[in-house]
Amino acid sequence: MSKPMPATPMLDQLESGPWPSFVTGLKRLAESEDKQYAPMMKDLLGQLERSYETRTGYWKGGTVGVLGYGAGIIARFSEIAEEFPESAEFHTLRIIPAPGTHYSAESLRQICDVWEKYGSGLIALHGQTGDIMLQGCRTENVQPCFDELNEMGFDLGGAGAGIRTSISCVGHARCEHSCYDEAKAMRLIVNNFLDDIHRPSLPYKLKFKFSGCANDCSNAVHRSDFATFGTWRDDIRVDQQAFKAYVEQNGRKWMIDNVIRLCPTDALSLNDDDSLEVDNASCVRCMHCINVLTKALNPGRDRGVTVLIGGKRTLKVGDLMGTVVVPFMPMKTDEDYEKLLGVAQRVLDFFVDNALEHERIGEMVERIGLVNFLEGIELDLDPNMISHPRANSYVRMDGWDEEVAKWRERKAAPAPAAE
Amino acid sequence: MSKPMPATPMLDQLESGPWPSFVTGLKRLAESEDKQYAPMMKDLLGQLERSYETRTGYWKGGTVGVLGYGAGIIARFSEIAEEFPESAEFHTLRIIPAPGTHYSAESLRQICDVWEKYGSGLIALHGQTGDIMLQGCRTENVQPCFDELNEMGFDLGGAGAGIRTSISCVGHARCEHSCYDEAKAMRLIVNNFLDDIHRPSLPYKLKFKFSGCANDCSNAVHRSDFATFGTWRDDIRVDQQAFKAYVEQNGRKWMIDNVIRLCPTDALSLNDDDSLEVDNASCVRCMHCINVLTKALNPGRDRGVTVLIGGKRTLKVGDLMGTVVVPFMPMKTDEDYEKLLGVAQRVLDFFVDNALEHERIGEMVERIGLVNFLEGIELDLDPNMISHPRANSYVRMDGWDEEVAKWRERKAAPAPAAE
Amino acid sequence: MPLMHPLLRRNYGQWKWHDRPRPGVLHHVARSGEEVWTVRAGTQRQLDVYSIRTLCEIADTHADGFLRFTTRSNVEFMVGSADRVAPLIESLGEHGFPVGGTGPSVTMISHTQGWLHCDIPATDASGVVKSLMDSLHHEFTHEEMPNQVKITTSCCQINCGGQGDIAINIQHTKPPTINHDLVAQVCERPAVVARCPTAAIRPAVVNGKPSLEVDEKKCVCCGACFPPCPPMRINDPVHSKLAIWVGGKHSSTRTKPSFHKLVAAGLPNNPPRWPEVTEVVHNILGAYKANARPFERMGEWIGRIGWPRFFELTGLPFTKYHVDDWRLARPSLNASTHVYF
Amino acid sequence: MPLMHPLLRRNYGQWKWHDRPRPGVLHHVARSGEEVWTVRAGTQRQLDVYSIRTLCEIADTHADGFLRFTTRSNVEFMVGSADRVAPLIESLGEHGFPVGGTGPSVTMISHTQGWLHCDIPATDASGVVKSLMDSLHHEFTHEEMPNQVKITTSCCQINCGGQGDIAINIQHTKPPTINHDLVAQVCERPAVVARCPTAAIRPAVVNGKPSLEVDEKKCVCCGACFPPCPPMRINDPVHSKLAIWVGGKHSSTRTKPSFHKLVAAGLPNNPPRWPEVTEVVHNILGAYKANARPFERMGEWIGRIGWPRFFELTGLPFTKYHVDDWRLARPSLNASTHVYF
Ligand code: SRM
Ligand code: SRM
Ligand code: SRM
Ligand code: SRM
Ligand code: SF4
Ligand code: SF4
Ligand code: SF4
Ligand code: SF4
Ligand code: SF4
Ligand code: SF4
Ligand code: SF4
Ligand code: SF4
Repeated sequence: MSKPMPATPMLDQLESGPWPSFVTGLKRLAESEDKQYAPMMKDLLGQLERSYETRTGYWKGGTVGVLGYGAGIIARFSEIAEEFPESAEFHTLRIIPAPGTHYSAESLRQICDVWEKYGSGLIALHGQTGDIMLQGCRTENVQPCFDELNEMGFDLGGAGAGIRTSISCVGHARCEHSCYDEAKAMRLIVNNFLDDIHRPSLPYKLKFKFSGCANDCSNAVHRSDFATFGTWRDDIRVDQQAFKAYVEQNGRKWMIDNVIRLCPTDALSLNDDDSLEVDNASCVRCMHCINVLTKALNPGRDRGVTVLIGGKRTLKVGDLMGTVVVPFMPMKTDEDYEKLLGVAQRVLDFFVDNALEHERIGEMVERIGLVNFLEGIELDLDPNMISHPRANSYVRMDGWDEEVAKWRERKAAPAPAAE
Repeated sequence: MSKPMPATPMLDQLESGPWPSFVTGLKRLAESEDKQYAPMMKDLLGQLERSYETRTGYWKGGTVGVLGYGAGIIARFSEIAEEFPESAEFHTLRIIPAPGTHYSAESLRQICDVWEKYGSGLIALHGQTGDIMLQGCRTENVQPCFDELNEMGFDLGGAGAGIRTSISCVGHARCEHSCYDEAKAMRLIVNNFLDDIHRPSLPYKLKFKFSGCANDCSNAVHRSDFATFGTWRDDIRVDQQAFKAYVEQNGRKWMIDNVIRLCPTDALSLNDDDSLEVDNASCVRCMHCINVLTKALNPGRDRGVTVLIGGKRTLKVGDLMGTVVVPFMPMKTDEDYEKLLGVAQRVLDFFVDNALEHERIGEMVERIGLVNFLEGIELDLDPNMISHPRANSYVRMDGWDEEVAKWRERKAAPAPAAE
Repeated sequence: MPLMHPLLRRNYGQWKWHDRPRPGVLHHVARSGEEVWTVRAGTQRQLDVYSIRTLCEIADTHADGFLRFTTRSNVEFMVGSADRVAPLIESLGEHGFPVGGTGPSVTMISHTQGWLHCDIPATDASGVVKSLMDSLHHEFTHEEMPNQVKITTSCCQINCGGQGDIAINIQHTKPPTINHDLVAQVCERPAVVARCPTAAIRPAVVNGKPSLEVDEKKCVCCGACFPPCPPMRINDPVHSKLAIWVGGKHSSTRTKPSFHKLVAAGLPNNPPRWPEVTEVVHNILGAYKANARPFERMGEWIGRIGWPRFFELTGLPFTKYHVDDWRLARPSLNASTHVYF
Repeated sequence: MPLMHPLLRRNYGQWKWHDRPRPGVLHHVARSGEEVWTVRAGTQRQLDVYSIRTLCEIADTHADGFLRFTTRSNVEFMVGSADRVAPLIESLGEHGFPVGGTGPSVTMISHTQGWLHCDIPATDASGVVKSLMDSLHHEFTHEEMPNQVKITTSCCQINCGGQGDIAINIQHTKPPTINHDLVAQVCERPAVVARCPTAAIRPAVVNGKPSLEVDEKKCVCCGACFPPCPPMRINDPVHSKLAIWVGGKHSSTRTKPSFHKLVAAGLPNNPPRWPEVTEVVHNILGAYKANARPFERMGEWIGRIGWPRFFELTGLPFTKYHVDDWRLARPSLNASTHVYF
């Protein structure tokens, strides 16, 4: 006789309503009597219902892995396994998806097939860091499950004190704003650091994220330690005909209120003939005007990236946004991409050598100071890295003349690429 | 034979040029052989020239006072008195001028007369805190000099760890922006605290400044511990005819670029008929539009003050701007002015009781927290006191429900005056 | 790029402009002249294989066998001609996947793990998200907001959800209680001491065993000690509350990125539907929708109208807890005469 | 109010509007219909009684026997009819008092004490101010700037001058040298230790006498120890340099008040005319005058065009010292993708 379905009166209330219900999904898995995971999912539902009743979680961590890997599996053991033995082990396999999280229906079905064999049938698409999360695997099944996925070409993602799985926005694949090939940059970097993903031995986690422009559809600025954004150095491209068409269609007031007035640096001006004047020297590449007037405006052609370091969430100093450390790096040739990798490599090395245990890179930069960090990663100081110079005089500056000499030397030299 | 003029080749270079020269003035005093101060000023010039040569100051402090006063005299003794004996003592008497630093020629001449008798003939109009500084008095002359000035109605200003001399902007006397009677408020407060000016016994200095509006012509926001600004609560008064005249005269673009676009909260809109629309709920009383369009715009009629606490300069945490502690207090009746005095009194008392030695009130507020300070001075919390609520979760909030109850109670009660 | 729709592959990096023909649909035009229509639909993120297979079938039938997921767990199908949009939408509707989440709508809430999987949650994420998205269905399927609204959840104060226009976070209100019998066994004491942001934890001997103790005056109830030391119980069915934060923003669009700010706290952790949370979120969204100007993100809107007015429009109480007292608190004070009435 | 011009007294609090007929002249109209013309002129602030009596005579002859001084040591004379303005201006000119300082001009520099009177100055104020005002005469007497320019000086790092559009401040570059023989005698050691912002000072016994010592690694050369303990010599003819700061603002007009920011340092303390300082100030003023928009204060202008461009336009070097590392440094970093090219 099959294991009975648990009573889940609280969870059942989450089956109604127009949004797709995860409870309905869980129940369907639990009721799939022909599947190995049905009993597990019954107990899982039982435990979850208990959590809803008691407002208490019942999972504890542990160590589970696959051969040759030190990360990628999030082990979960139930604290109330006596009552819910089938879901006593409910580990997650974090799997790295294709950049941009594109799938053929076929590939997705293959993943489902493997997961039906070894796991719970429950998959999160995707985790907040970007992994495919295959949730609910017994310890014994972890290795064979991984082996089959690995054969299909999938690999484990990050966890623990290592490089984490990375994401890039849809960008080049379907977005006209994209100023570099995010997927290419991401693949290059992630592949290079695979070892640090699989065998985490950093002071703490380190995340890369790639957004094709300032809109930051990958949430890089705050949710990654190393954030790369597309941008451009030359002028915004303006199709004045298309611009005038917008004015004609929507009126001048609309244009002033919604575009001109919202430029953060007042770099836009509406000419009397309804054409657009752009003060490109004051434009900060914020994307707003381009976002609104997609048919008339485009980023310039001299494209590249801005890199920010140090975004992270709450622990232990409060949330941090990243800080600009590379105002611009061209991103056209393969060598350009290699240079970005070079920066990443130096950042990683410096992080390994200098961070305290459990210290994110943003906290480290704050502790040692931006200037020391830049020296450590061999990048030149630039006023774009700060919102404003110091407003206090609490600093010993007896090296002023030397620093001035350095600056003049740099200014005299031909512009280096990674600046 | 009269004392020879010292050679002052460096100072002499400061006699040329179109700006009035203090050196010429000093020399003229030194050359006034009929005056008691001529020898003193010769040595003063000698010492000053020496400072120019060696780039070194030669004054040291000390204690000099007048009967019954513990402050108001800045004692200066020369470290090179052997060489320049006549200016060995060169104390300053700080004298409080009339509010707004108005003078009749007669009163000013009287001051000069007294000063010619007892002092150096050198007067600074005025010190950065607002005092008339009678600079260069021998110890023996300090008391009689003060006595004569006192007889004329003048009193000593502040120094040391006490209340300082205060200033108010020209305001009501000659400025249409003025939203309260600055001079009246200043006189009321200063007179009340005369004892703390003359017998300093606070943890550290405390300055009051009074500006009639947000333009802050008295530099109150950063240069005073207790800063009072005129403002209003109702709508900006708009003379639409006068406004249209501005548009007609200067053009729409001028109006948009110089007024509409510069409103910090986008509270202004130019209507199609060239009249002005003001979103008064979003206006922060910054004064800009009123400053530019003096003939068309005026502050509202429901006037009063905003009080900020804690401005100061560099020592020891870096400069601080004041912080809003009273968003609005009406300032119409005598009782209103008394209420402002009440706030000042509570602030002073709390400062005396709670500040560490040599701690300015802004540093104290930072140390104990704004909330505790407000409780201490019995003022209600208001969202106008912050730029934004907390962005971090590092706080223990188990008193939430009580605090909510407090707020609701206050909102239900009729608005108290000092809010 | 074999997993990418061929149309996207062909025009990779060569897009010219886009518009949105209707909520839930994007229309991108490539320099080649090719066009692609994308239909976006919401999912529960925590997907069972059946639901995934349904999506695969829809892809096969209507979208050339390809699909992708967005950074917010929405699913997207791409088609090469306008007439294929309607049948695709219909099919998604039939299978219960709401079409929307584009442009100035409320898109899918960023989803974390909660009781379903995490070892440190104080609440559930799946249930909170489901409850909210049910109630926000209209806002997901319509583009009626001033700008995009990004809501995030986090099921403990670690906050795996990011900054949000609205963020729904756990706020513990009592210091951890310590099971002293277990500390020596499972916690690396120096590491735990080091994790505390306020240095509130010190080593101690309790009942003759090495343990830890917490200075309750210093403790800010952040819960950072709990993951490395589970005997320091921070989660509490009653005292772990929900708090609402607003105005977070990642984009550097117009204004610089910003952190969300605390607006409401003390909300009960009330499964299965957390109605108190829904109420506050709707209250805030309602004020935003009615008052913000086009293109103003939540935080930009409040930046213009001012926090006093925000609290007035929403009727939310303003308390001493809103006033920052953590590091960097000084810049959060109003150091100007800019005052709203 | 007996010292106030009767016209002002009569219309006290009853002014209606004003304009500026020409540089140095304000014209205020009262609700009563009365009008007043104010003529503003520069003074040396450190005034000898002869100069003051000259001003009194001018007041008697041309301005009903009244005068006032502004917060910036300019003198103002009030007259009740337009035709009395020209003779007044002429008289001021004859006596060497430049008329100006109104509207978008460079007004008088805030003046501190320096070697003339203070006990802790590293430079002079009177000389610096005189030198600069000589060179800024045109800018004082004309209204050609985008907005008011308020320059401040300070003759030691205590900074009695306030925030300024441009501030000329002392910056010590070496820790204090200590005359150990005097410390016990003249310094209250615990008080001195407490004054140091970086806790760099500790009590020590030197040559058998109680004294103090400074940890040179921690010392930021602020000079705060010098006033309470003169044997801790911070002033140095060579190593006490001048630094230029820009963008300070007290008014809450448009933008909130702001602190000035370091732009140039290492300038020699070079009496009697400090030409290096004048050069940098003119460089900055020139860039501001040529590039800022009307009503933009110095800091607002730079806020719009960006600091990279400011350094470009002025050619001033940008160094590691510009990057803040004091408390609250974090908000000074660029936490966005906003970048200027
Ligand atoms: C699964 C996931 C939430 C989700 O449901 O999507 C998650 C889950 C956990 N996070 Fe997270 N984090 C996840 C994305 C994030 C993000 C968002 C992101 O990456 O964009 C953040 C904020 C960004 C950041 O990195 O700061 C995030 C910030 C944290 C932190 C705080 C780090 C900090 O420095 O403040 C911790 C605590 C720690 O590392 O000690 C943490 C720790 C955890 C742990 C490992 C809790 C623990 O210590 O046991 C959770 C495991 C849950 C589980 O059972 O699977 N998680 N975590 C996300 C990873 C899925 C994936 O691989 O795709
Ligand atoms: C005379 C004057 C400068 C001037 O030439 O105008 C001045 C001169 C001195 N100031 Fe000042 N301060 C003067 C206005 C200011 C201002 C401006 C203001 O009041 O608006 C400030 C900035 C605002 C503030 O209060 O923070 C100012 C901030 C200081 C400080 C720093 C206080 C701080 O907390 O950061 C000190 C140091 C101290 O108090 O220990 C100081 C200390 C001094 C001393 C007493 C130096 C000392 O310790 O011996 C100077 C005496 C000089 C002398 O020989 O006369 N002075 N001082 C100003 C007072 C004249 C007057 O009474 O009218
Ligand atoms: C599909 C997706 C990227 C992906 O790799 O998956 C995406 C796609 C687009 N984003 Fe985005 N954004 C996506 C997540 C984001 C995120 C991150 C997030 O949602 O967690 C952000 C940052 C949010 C923040 O600031 O915290 C983001 C901020 C933007 C913005 C800036 C909005 C603003 O004014 O601040 C734009 C500009 C715009 O709306 O025109 C933008 C614009 C766009 C455009 C118009 C780009 C284009 O030309 O194709 C795409 C359609 C937007 C739409 O929904 O109408 N996208 N976009 C993500 C869809 C998420 C979803 O399902 O709802
Ligand atoms: C006379 C004086 C007040 C006094 O009590 O002595 C004064 C008088 C006026 N000020 Fe002022 N301000 C005076 C010092 C200041 C100061 C303080 C200072 O100079 O140290 C400030 C704050 C500076 C700062 O932000 O650091 C100041 C910031 C303003 C502003 C705001 C300017 C801005 O855009 O930020 C205005 C508005 C305007 O210009 O229309 C203003 C406007 C005015 C008006 C137009 C007010 C009126 O309607 O009468 C007066 C004539 C201004 C003119 O020069 O054209 N006044 N004004 C001061 C003359 C100083 C001088 O001799 O140069
Ligand atoms: S971040 Fe920019 S390039 Fe990338 S998808 Fe978003 S809008 Fe497009
Ligand atoms: S991209 Fe942004 S900063 Fe640049 S012109 Fe457009 S709106 Fe202004
Ligand atoms: S602060 Fe305002 S009221 Fe006072 S003088 Fe200046 S502009 Fe007039
Ligand atoms: S006073 Fe300032 S905030 Fe108010 S409407 Fe005028 S410009 Fe805007
Ligand atoms: S927010 Fe907390 S409880 Fe939720 S997934 Fe992240 S670590 Fe786990
Ligand atoms: S909850 Fe946070 S503040 Fe309290 S003891 Fe634990 S780590 Fe420290
Ligand atoms: S700035 Fe320094 S030197 Fe100048 S007057 Fe003030 S305390 Fe004296
Ligand atoms: S100069 Fe400043 S930092 Fe250095 S020892 Fe003296 S007080 Fe401390």
